[in-house]
Parts: sequence; C-alpha cells; structure tokens
Amino acid sequence: MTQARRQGSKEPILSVTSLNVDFATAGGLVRAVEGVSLDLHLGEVLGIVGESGSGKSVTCRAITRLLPLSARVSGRILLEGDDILALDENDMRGIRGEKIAMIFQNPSTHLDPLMRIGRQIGEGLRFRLGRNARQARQEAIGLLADVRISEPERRVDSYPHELSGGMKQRAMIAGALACQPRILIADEPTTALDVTVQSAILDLLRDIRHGRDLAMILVSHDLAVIAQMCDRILVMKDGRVVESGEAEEVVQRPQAAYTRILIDSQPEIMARRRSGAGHRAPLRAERPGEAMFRIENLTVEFSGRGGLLSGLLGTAAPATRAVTDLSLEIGHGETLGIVGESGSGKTTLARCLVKLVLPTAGRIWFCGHPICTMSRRDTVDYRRRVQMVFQNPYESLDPRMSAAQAIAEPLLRHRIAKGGAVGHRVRELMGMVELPVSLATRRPRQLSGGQCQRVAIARALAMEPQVLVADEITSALDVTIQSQILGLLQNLRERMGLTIILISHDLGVVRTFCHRAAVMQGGRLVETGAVEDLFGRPGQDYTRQLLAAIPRMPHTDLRGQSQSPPAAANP
Amino acid sequence: MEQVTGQGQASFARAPGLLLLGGAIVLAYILLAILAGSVSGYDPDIIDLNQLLQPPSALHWFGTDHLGRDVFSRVIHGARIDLYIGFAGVIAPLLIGTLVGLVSGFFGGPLDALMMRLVDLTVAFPFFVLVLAIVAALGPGVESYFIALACVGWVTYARIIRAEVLVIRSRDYIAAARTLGLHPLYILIRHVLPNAISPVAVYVMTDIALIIVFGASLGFLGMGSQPPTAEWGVMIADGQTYISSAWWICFFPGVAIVLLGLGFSFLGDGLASLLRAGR
Amino acid sequence: MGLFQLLIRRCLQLVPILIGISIVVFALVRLTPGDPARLLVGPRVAEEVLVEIRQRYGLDQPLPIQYARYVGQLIIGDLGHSFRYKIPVSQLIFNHLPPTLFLVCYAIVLTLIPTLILATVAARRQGQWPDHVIRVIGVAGMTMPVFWLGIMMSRLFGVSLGWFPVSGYGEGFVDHLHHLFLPAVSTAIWVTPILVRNLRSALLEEMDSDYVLAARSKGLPEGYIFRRHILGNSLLPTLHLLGVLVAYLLGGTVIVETVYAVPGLGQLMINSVLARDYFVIQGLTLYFALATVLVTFAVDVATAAIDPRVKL
Amino acid sequence: TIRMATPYKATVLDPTKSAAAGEIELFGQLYARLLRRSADGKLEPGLAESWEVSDDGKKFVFRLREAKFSDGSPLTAADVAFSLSRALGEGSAYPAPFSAIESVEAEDERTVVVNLKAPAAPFLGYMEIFNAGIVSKADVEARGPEKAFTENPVTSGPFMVKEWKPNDRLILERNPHYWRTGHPKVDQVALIEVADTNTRIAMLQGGEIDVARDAPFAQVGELDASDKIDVPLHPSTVIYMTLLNHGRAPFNDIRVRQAAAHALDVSALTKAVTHGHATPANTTLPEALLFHHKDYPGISQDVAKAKALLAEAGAPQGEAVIMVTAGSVLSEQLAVLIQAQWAAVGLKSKIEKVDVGLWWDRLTTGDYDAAPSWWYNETEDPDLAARWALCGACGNKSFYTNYNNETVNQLTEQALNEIDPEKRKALYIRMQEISTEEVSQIPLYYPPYTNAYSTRVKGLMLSPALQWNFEDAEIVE
Ligand SMILES: Nc1ncnc2c1ncn2[C@@H]1O[C@H](COP(=O)(O)OP(=O)(O)OP(=O)(O)O)[C@@H](O)[C@H]1O
Ligand SMILES: Nc1ncnc2c1ncn2[C@@H]1O[C@H](COP(=O)(O)OP(=O)(O)OP(=O)(O)O)[C@@H](O)[C@H]1O
Ligand SMILES: [Mg+2]
Ligand SMILES: [Mg+2]
Repeated sequence: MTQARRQGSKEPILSVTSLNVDFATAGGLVRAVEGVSLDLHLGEVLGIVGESGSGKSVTCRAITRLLPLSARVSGRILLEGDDILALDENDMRGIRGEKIAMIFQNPSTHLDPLMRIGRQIGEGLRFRLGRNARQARQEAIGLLADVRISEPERRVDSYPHELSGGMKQRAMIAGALACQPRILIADEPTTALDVTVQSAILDLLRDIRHGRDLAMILVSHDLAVIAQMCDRILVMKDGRVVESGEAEEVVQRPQAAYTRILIDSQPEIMARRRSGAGHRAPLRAERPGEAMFRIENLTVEFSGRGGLLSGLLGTAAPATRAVTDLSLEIGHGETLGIVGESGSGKTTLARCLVKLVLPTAGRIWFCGHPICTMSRRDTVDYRRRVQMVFQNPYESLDPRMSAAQAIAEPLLRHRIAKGGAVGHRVRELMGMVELPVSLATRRPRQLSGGQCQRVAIARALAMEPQVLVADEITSALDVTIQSQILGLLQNLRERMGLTIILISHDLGVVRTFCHRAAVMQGGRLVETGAVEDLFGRPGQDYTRQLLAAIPRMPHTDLRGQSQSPPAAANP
Repeated sequence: MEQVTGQGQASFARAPGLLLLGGAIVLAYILLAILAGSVSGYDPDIIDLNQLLQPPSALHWFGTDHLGRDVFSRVIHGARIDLYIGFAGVIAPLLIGTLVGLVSGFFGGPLDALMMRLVDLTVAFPFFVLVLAIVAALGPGVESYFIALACVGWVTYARIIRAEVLVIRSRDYIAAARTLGLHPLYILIRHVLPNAISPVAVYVMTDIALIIVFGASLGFLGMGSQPPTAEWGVMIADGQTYISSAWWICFFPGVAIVLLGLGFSFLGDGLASLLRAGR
Repeated sequence: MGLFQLLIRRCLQLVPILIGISIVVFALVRLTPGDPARLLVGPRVAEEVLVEIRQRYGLDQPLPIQYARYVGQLIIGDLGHSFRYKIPVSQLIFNHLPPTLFLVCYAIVLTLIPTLILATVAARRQGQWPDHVIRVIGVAGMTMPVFWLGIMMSRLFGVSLGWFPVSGYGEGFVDHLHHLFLPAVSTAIWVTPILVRNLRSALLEEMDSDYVLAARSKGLPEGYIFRRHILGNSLLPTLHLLGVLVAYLLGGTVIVETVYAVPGLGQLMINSVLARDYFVIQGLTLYFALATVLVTFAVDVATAAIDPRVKL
Repeated sequence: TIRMATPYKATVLDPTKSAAAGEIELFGQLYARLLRRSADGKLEPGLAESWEVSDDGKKFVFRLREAKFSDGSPLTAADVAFSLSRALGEGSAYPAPFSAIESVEAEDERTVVVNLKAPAAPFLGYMEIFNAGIVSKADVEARGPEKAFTENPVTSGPFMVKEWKPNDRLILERNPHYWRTGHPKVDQVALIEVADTNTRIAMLQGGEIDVARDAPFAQVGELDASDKIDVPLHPSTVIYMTLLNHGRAPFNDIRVRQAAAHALDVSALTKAVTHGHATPANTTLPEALLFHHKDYPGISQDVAKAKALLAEAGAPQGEAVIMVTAGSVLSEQLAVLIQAQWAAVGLKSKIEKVDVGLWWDRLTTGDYDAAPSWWYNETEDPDLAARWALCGACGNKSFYTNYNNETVNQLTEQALNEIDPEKRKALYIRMQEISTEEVSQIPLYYPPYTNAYSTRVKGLMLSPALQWNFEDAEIVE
C-alpha cells in the first residue's frame, strides 16, 4: 500500500482546484497555468513533470503565493481547508516556512549575495523556531552536513558567490528544510547536483518524508528521480495537466501522448534502444598535429575573504583551490564530457577555458596558442570561436534584454548577419532550440528556467563557434527538449566538426553523447578516458561510486523501489 | 473566483502614472517659460517706486517686491532662467560623472585608483577658488556657474554609478557578454549602463532642484544670474530681509521651486520604476 | 592586506595628487584678479603701502619662485602664515576645525536615522499617501534655500520660542549640542531628502529580487527581511552619495555656518577666498584633500564590509 | 559684558596696519590718543593734558598726563613719538593724515613736539583718529611688531585683549590702567563677527547680543518698535554714490555724465532703498562732514534734459557696465534702480556682480563704467574726504574715477593749509560745487547708522567718524 492510499480517506492537506495564472506582459495577458487541480496528502510525494515552460514553477509559486506582481491568480488553493488566496500577507507569513517551504529552481539568485549562507539557512530557525544565533548556526552546520556539503564548519561562513552551483542549490535545500515544514515544494532541487550527492539528497528527503510525514511536491525533469521518489505524478504541458495518477501507472502505462513521448525520450531508454554508440557519431580519425585544447598543470585559487575584522587582524581565510594541477587534452571535433562531484571545479575549469578566470598557475593552449597571453584582438577572435553556455542561464542573460535581443546581439555585433537577415536568423535559432517565437519579446524574468537555458544556448550557437563549452545545458530541460538539443548539437558536430565540452551531472547524457569523459573530484582530474571504457570498466573508486548512484527508471516493483533506502544499493 | 495580485500593484503599471505627473508638471513649467511674456501681464523688470511692497491683490496677484516689480510676472519669467540653469547645469556633470564612474568601476585596477583619486581631488578642490577664477576669467553670469558645476558636480555621479558597476561587473551576464567577444565599451554601454543607471536617474532629478537653489546661495561670489534677472533663488535671497513685512516676495518663488522640484522628483521616480520594470 | 596598510597606500597615492592640487590652486588663486594687499589694509591706503606689503610677502616674485618657497615651507611642516591674521595657518585651521567637525557629525547623526526611516516608509508604502507626504516634505526641505530656512528657524526657535541659540558654537559638549542644533537641523533638512530619494529607489529595486522572495518563502517577518536583506543590498549607492556629501560638508557648510555664525572652516574658507588670503586657502585645500581621502576610504571600507563581492 | 555683532572683521591689532572699517572701530578701544572727542563731538584732552600751537601753526607741543599701559608700565613721550612715527612712516597702512608732519620728537618724559611742514588745519583732529593711537615702544621693540600685536598687545586705551579668535570674535576686557579712571564702566566687550544681517538681528532679538551693527533699513521700523530694542539712527559720515569712470566712454563725456545724473530721481531712489531713513545727497561730500554745502540744490531729475544732453553727446555705443560688489544688497538695489532710470532716458547698461577683490581690481584698473558704492570719512574734517574722493592728484585718481580737475586739486591743498575756518568753508564749498556740477560721481544719499541696540545698553553710540564710546557705556538690567 502506498502512503497515499493509506491516507486516501483523509482530507488532503493541500488541495488546488482549477488554478489559473495569467501574466501581464507587454503583449497583453499571457496564460501560464490553466485549470490545474491537484491534491496533496500528508506523507505523500507528488511529482510534477512536464515540458519546459509548461507552468510547473508557476504552479509551485502560486501555492506559496510568491508570484511576481504582474501575475493574476484565480482558482482555489486550500491548505488544511483554508483558502490561501484569501489570506492576507500576515497570515500567509505564518504559513510559509513552517507549513510550506519552497526550494526554488534557481538557487543562485535566490540567495542574498551579502549574507553568509549559514545565516541564511539559520534565519528561519531564529525567527520561526526562536533559536538564538549560536543554536541557529550549529543547526545550519548540521543541515549543511545533511545536504552533503563538505567542511560545513567552513562553508557555513561562505558567501553565495563563493559557492559552486550545486553548493548553492544544497544551501537552498538546507534553508527550506530548516524549519521542518509540513509541505515541501521542491522545484527541480537536484539539477545542479552530481548523482552521488543527488541520491544522498533524495535519501534525505525520503527519510524526512517518512520520519515527519512530510508532504512534498517534487518538480523534476529526471523521470528516474520522479519515478523513484513519487507516489503520484502529474504531467503538465502548455499550462495544463495532461495526465495524473499513481506513479507506477503513469510510468508503466502512460495514457497521454505527451507522457509517452516523455518516457520514450528518456536518454537512457533511448540509448538502450539504439544500441549504445549509435547515437554518437564516432570520432573522426584523429587529426594529426595539435590538439584543440591543451591544458597543462592548471591551478586556480580564489583568495579567501574572512570578513572585515579578520582582514584587519591579517587572518583572512585561506585561499580556496578550485582546480589543482589539472592537465588535459581535447581534440578537434571531440566531445568531452566532464563529470564530477558538485564543487569539484568543473565550472571553474570551463571559465578558464573562455578566459573568464585567470589561472593561478598552469597554461592553456588553443590550437597551439597560449590563451592567457593573447592580445586583445586575438581574444576577440578566440571568443568568436569558443563559446560557453553558463550553468545558470538566468543569471547569464541581461535582465533588460528580451530573448530575441539577447540572441541577436552577437549576430549584430560580429556582423554575422545583417539587416533583415538578423531577424530571420534569430527566429531560426529559436526554432533550433525549440523556443516558441511568442517568447521573443520576453525578458529573462518572464521566462521559465528551461526557456532561459535555451535562449542562452541559442545565443552561443548564434556565434557559430568551433568549440562549445556547455555547463549543465541539459539540467533545466525536460527530456524531450533535451534530446532535441542534443540532437541539434550532434548535428552540428557532424556537419561542422563542433568541439563540445559538456559538463553534466547526467551520466546518461555523457555516456550516450560524449566520446570521452573526464571525472573530477576535489579540483583534480581523477580519471579520463573513452566513455565506453570509463563507464564499462571504471578505474577509480570515485567513478564507480558515480556510476552506482545513477538513478534508474524502475521497471518492476515501483513500491519496493521507493521504499528501499539508498539508491546506491541498486544493482 | 478571486483575483489576487501579489502585494500592492505591479510597479510598472504605476510607472507611467508618476512619469506622466512629473512630466506634466515639468512641461507646464516649460510652457510657462516659453509663454512667459504673454501670461504674466507685466514686464518683470519694470520698476514702480510708487508700488513698493504691495501685498497680493487683483492688480498684482503675487504682490510687488521692494522695487515695486510685479512678483507674479517675475516668478513666471523666472521659470525661463531657472529651467535653463537646472538643465544646463546638470548636463555636463551627469555625462562626465556617468562616464567616469562606468569606466572606472568596470575596468578597475590602476585606472580606477587613478580616477577615484581624481574624484577625491575634485571633492577637495576649494570650490570658491574655482568659482572666483572662472568668474574672473569669463565674467559673472550663469555660464560661469555651469562651468564651475561641470568641474565639480560630476563627482557625485561618478561615485554613485561606480558603486553599482562594481557589483554588476561580477554578474554572470557580464561574463556572458565577454565570452561573446563583445567589445568592452559596448558591454559597458549596452549591459552595464542600463543596469546601473537608475540611482543616477533619481539623483539627477534631485540635482536639478539643488542646482537651482545653490546658484542663489552663491550670489555673494558674483555667481549665478546677474541682476535684475528674475530668478527664483535670487528673488528669495532678495526677499529675505522682508520676511516679516512682505512674506510674498520669498513665498511665491519658493513655491515655484518646490513645485518644480516635485515635478522632477516624480519624473525621477517614474523613470526609476520604468527602469525597474524593464528587467 | 591590513586596513592600515591600505590606508597608508591611499595616502601615498594622495601625494602626487596633493602636489597637483596645490599647484593648481596656487596658480588659480594667484592668477585670479584681486589684490590681497588692498583687501588687507582697507581701501584708503596709498599705492606705496600696497607695493611695500606685496614685497613683504613676496607677492611680487614670479609664481614659480613663490611656489617653490611655499613647498620649501611645506616640507618642514609649515603651512605659512595668514596675511590677515599674521598667525600660522595651521593654528587658524585648527581653531576652526572643531565646530565644523562637530557640526558635520551632528548633522550626519540627525540625517541617518530619518533617512532610514523615511526611505523605508516611502518604499514600503510606495505610491500611497505616506510616500507622497514624504516626497513633498522632502522636496520642500531640499529646495528651501538654507539661508531662508535659517532665518525662519532662528526666528521661530531662537527668537520666538527661545529654545535654541541662533549663533555660535558654545563651550563644552552639551553646549555645542545646544548651539549647533539649528545648524545641524538645517543641514539635515536638505541632506536627508537627497538620501531618502536615492535609498527609496534602491530599496524598491531590491524589494522584488529573488532572494527577497526566498526569504519570504521562509516566512520571515517583513521587517527582518527589510533590514537584513533589502537594506544591505540597497545601501551601497546611497552610501557613496553620503560619502560625497560628507566630504563636501567637511569642507565647511559655508551657508549654514554663515547663517548661524558658526566659526567653522567653511566661513574661514570663504573669507580667505574673498580676502585672497593665499596661504590659508592653500592650507585649507590640503586639509580638504586629507579629509576627503579619509571619508572616501571609510566609504570604501564600508562598501567592502557590506558587500563581500567588492574587494578593496 | 557688552556683546556686539558686526559684519566688519578684526584682522590686525596693530593700529598702523589697517584702515578697514572693522579695525577703525576697534583700534580706538585698544589705543588711547593724544586727544579725544567728547560725546558731542568736541575735541578735548586725551593722553595730552594740554597743548600749544606755535604762531605759524607749524609746531605743536603736547604735555602728556601721567598714564600707564595695560601692563602697568608708564606711558612716556618716547612712546608717543614712536607711535606717531610708525603711523606716518613706512609700513603704515594709512599715513595720509600725517603727511603734513615733518618730525615728532620726545622732548622729555612728558613733552612731545610735532613739527609740521606747513600749517594744517585739521591736524589736531588727526591726533584723535584711529591710527594715531599710542603703543608701547618697549613692548613692540622687545617682541617685534608681528608678535606684539597678535598675542596680547600692550594697550593704552580703555580695553585690552582678553581673547582673540581670528575670524570669529575678539573679546576685550577693561584695561585697569586706563587713564580715565572710572572708565570703562563695563568689564568686557565682545566683538563678534557675523557676516549675515539677518543673523545679527536674530541674535539681538534672541538676546544673544546687545548691539547689532548695520540693521537693514527694511527692518529698522519694526525693530525700533520693539520695546527691547532701539535703533537710534545716529548720523554717519557715510555717503552712497555711484562712481563713474571718466577714463573711458561713455562717461568721459561730461554731457553723458550729466545726463546720467539728471536721469536719476535721487529722492525716490533714496526712499525706495532706505525706506525714507536717509537724506538724498546733494553734493559729492558726506553730509556729516564740516563744511558740507547744505543749501546746494544738487542735480535734480530732469528726463528731458537728460535726453537732450545724450542726444547732444551722440548716443553712446553699447552698454555701460555697472559694476557692483556681490553680497552688498544695497549696492545691488541701487544698480538695478539706476539701470532702470538710465534706460528710461536711453542710456543702456548692464549689471555685473563681482566679488570684493575683483571689484577693487577692476576699479583700480578702470575696467568699469559705473559702480554704485559707498565710503565714509574717518574724521569730520573734509580734508581726507576730499583727497579720497575729489582730488585727482592725491594718489588715487579721485576714488579711481579718473576725475582730475586742476582747480579742485589745488583747492584741496589750499584748504589743508588754510587755518581760518570761514575761508576753508568757502574753499570746500567751491570744491563741492565744481565736482557735483561736473558729476565727478553721482551722489545718492547720506544714510545714518542703523545700529540696533538692546535697551540693556545705555549710553553707547558710534560717532560719525566710526568711533565707539564703549568706555562710557553701561549695562542696565
Ligand atoms: N513573469 C512572467 N511573465 C510572463 N510570463 C511568464 C512569467 N513567468 C513565467 N512565465 C511564462 O509562464 C510559462 C510557465 O513558466 P514556468 O516557469 O512555470 O515553467 P516551468 O514549467 O517551470 O518550466 P521549466 O521547466 O523550464 O522551468 C512559461 O511559458 C513562461 O514563459
Ligand atoms: N568566486 C569564488 N570565490 C571563492 N571560491 C569559489 C569561487 N568560485 C568558486 N569557488 C569555489 O571553487 C570550488 C569549485 O567551484 P566550481 O563552481 O568550479 O564547482 P563545480 O564543479 O562547477 O560545481 P557544481 O557542479 O556544483 O556547479 C568550490 O569549492 C567553490 O566553493
Ligand atoms: Mg521551472
Ligand atoms: Mg558548476
């Protein structure tokens, strides 16, 4: 018996009926969510999956009433029988944090840049649960440890900008869990996490759920995660619920056409169907001569900052080593996957490659030219050839520029297209990344996470680069769009010999898409090799752990799956 | 079915309101300035020694001053010179300051250090010496005032905008723009500036009002408008000895400045919320 | 790097600037027409007397020589003597410094608290009547010329009510507080609205940022969110504005000092300029430069303390 | 304590080093002179008990009374000789009054002999003016002139310096050794420099001071009406006038000058500016001086005549520059009025407001056309006044107007040496007639002092020649 069934007779703790959300935009009202209804019981996990931009995040925010001011909400949201939409802000405050906590999709902007994360996590404790500062700090350290942040005593005093993407996300989770809410709304809580950490976090959530009868709404693109974690699943598309039901049911016997596509395009499944390497073009014969990139003994340090007082006393915190003594070669036309623990220096490495971070030591050659000592003009040329998609697409878009402007900018500035051709090319690029043209005038704030992601990809592709450094480009995308984007990249790779450096936590994607993979841990390169070798015969413990932690689509007994503790124990 | 809209109203829905109100006030002043001659009824500089210090009446709506001039027409004509002072006085500091702040904050390093010491220097520079030198060189008048302001006033803008830029330049969208191989100056203008400008937009509107008032305070150095020009600040200064006997000499120009200041204030806030809504 | 070293470095950076500023000021004041000798001894003197005075002070020498002499004096720590008062410039500055410092600190204290409160109210009640009331009063306060305000306040609080003295500096701390109350308030009245406007706008900017949303989602009290999250993030531009204003104020609040007869640096400066008391002007310039650097440094340190992303 | 707020600054305490208004008023309090003036303006013995004049009027012998400096040391003839020599010698700011002196000798402890180059009618009067004060020879020689006059100068007058805060205030305390026993009646006098008129008034009204120098005319009536404040309007030697630059067009042409004078309605202008508290001026010399030409009609307004004169002279090119000192409200008002009335007869002008330093520079270099301004005389004798304002050969080009009339120049010297008052009077009247007729300047009005006194102070007044009698004043509660 599932949890839901056990409590089926009882009133749902949260019940949403025909929720509509409209946004006032320059182009008039836009409906983001239409007639969504859902029930959530204590101890139950409700999964929401769906197309990127289908209204998942908006629904979640509507429940906590945290939509932007331009939103018009109608419908009914009952929390323990009270209509949330009718409450005033004061009562609402009483509900948030303790009754409903929220993990936002976009951790980096949801953390106050000026406050140490320990404090941010402890805030709820202090104000909702009356802890004093020291207790709150202690508990924050505990929570950080729970979410598997290493050295929590040190990290508790870090500022958000000193954390890696995954760390921020975990800090966010810790903050939401702090007050032991009854309902947790988790909007893609694990997108920036590597599989080992992800499974640990999922375990943690599962434990809490059982221990505290937590009700949870989990939004994710990772069907495997959803299937593992959830009792019931809601599938959304275009603002509507297209299907909902018991998790097992939906996964095994999808009714709606969209659900079927969704499940089918799961890369793992795809990979299995298409006999391994079929998806991946074999690397063309090694070109002789220089590698595309040659990285030698790269080390990057970030100077620590221990607050003003310690600066005064000369006891500033020690520098953080993000990358240590890393050497690597990347060939022409190769697709290199970089995987590794969250905080292991992947993003830092990527930023070094595009000259955003200067190495503390070591050198990088691009086609035989050292990039660190390039002249300004060469740098411009270099950047035209090497493009990066940032881990956090929302942050990487100018808040004042519409999607179309952002994509058109490089075209115009580099005279890649002229006059009317620009508009045409922008539409073409938007089409390539599956962005509806109607979003052209939207600003980043008015886009969903996945939509921002695609704008960023389109912008990078607009440059027609030779190298694409893609930092977690698939994490915010649902599997259908994910596979379309990957297909697009593959196409480019085949047609134009695009070299891709793909940083991803999704080992499935790396395995099916990349030629070679590099595994990083603690700033060091642990292992590198062709994916078949690496995934088939991992040489290092860490790689093995990673592989073991990949969540899988349950095919047999869903119940047993979801109740058996660590996923790592799976075969 | 209920309508719930966050808290309060959408800020961008309000922006045009403020902008319109502010714009309307300022526009009204501009119109007055243009039409001053036909609105006022009296020549603002005509002296009538038989009509000294008359209280407001049907004949002289705002009364007459200590030289028997019609305060109403002086206030109206004052719009001309004061708007000119306000706008012309703010333009150079705004442009110079914004530029320096942007460049200095964005590029950082030795350039920044140099610029900021230049800012220190300018703040430290004895303004009155500057004013005297300029007046001596160019002769007294409002133009000298503008030049003195341009030499000094930019500092405030530079500091404000630099503070913003320092934060913005570490944002990812600037990094992204860099990786697009865009020219740093272009990034500065297109990405940094629009995101850093809003405190400046607010301050500039404040500054216009301050400039108008400050000009009058500098009268004792031969700065600002020359008599008998009808200028609000000077009118207030002239009227101060008559505060107890003829309040209207100071009062009406004062009201004129306050109203104009309000207009600019609305305009500034409206502009700022428009900029906010643009994100 | 320790704060102290940074400060030292700032001051070292200052040296070339001081040289520059002193040359410029030196040249400017001397090239500006206006004969200090005549201003010194009154109009009715004979021409020979003026010549003699110019000789005595070396004003008849070519400028570079005069400057070299001045620098020579500076090196041994002598700012020169005032033409008018025949006393060392350093002593003159030292005498006038306390009232100005006191007044500026006083005015800042009177400014900061209302600024925070008013900006907060205005931002949180954006577009509602408290916002508008604050705006109207603020604009009125800002646009009211200080000399005019001074008269009104003197008349009301000094003459009619007799609560506060209308002039002077007084003796002893409490007396200073009493004497400088009206000047400080008059200063605060125009400084506060400037800061309020800017802070309000910055607050509004931060109020709809994502991390505020996140803080709300934790059910934190609005007041706390405001203080800890919104305020800190909004403070920077206002802080810099305040820094510039304070630096200007430290140069003496000429008009306020004149209106309330406070014997401060502003008065000293303007009188020295009007009298072409060259060495006093130059000495004051050096002081201003030092004061400005200190204020700027303080602001920069505060910025770095508030925002970890900003490095000193 | 009598507290006085004044816009005039005390910058030096050495009586020979300044002739600016603030010091003129101050020196008299610090340094006694050989003669003094009684309350009604008569010359009477000061440090000199008695004096004799030789028949040719060239030798004066003064007998000193027994007096002491503030440090208790005796005041001797040597001190007098020393002081007078400083006043007329090199480094003296204003030696003009003593130009007639050939030598000053201390004959013995008590006797001072002054030899003149030629008889000089106003000479005795000059032994009373501000820079004829007696300083201690011993002290000045011991400490050197710079130190001796900055740190606690040794004084001979009713007061000595208690505390001096340059650019702020000067606190005087009674000199216990002052020769007039029983004077001063008050312990202290505080001279507070307050530049702003309204502040001074507010301070007086608020009871923070006892005397406010120079209340604005606009407030005289109102202040006087208060039962705590008096504004007695004592006569002064001040005259407001407009300087005209004879050195260049248009005012180098006498017809244009006359037109400019005829264009003005001086009495209306006086009334407007001073609220009727001043007398319109009829000659180029101040009313309070001896030998002022009371009955002279002056130049009256006559627009037609002004236009005719202008036409005759040929319409002047361009705009005349009316230069005023920034910060002087009255001058500015005058400039505006003059500009308007000139415009009415077709004389175009523009006003330029410049700071004092620049004003003097432009004045002395002749870079102006008209300049409304004012001046005063340190004595009631017109000699210095004529030298300052009318004489083109006395070193300052008639107040830098470049007015230079040989007759007037000669008359000036003649009048100095003429002893007979009646004859002198005739000479000065001629000078006034000539200069007014030729419009050397345009005289505007003779203002009284508008000092406002708290009723606490009794017996205090400012003499027309800018000397306070603090020593006679009292405080009554
Ligand atoms: N402030 C806004 N103004 C206008 N439209 C908005 C706004 N916020 C979201 N939308 C639109 O609403 C739709 C739903 O957005 P939502 O963020 O819920 O998508 P999502 O399902 O979470 O997608 P993703 O998986 O990409 O995060 C999108 O089409 C988006 O463009
Ligand atoms: N600006 C910075 N200042 C200080 N430390 C930093 C800074 N940026 C990154 N770090 C640290 O460097 C390390 C590597 O960070 P990086 O962002 O490269 O990790 P990552 O591998 O991309 O992780 P994730 O998968 O979570 O995004 C982390 O420990 C992080 O805290
Ligand atoms: Mg989303
Ligand atoms: Mg990363």
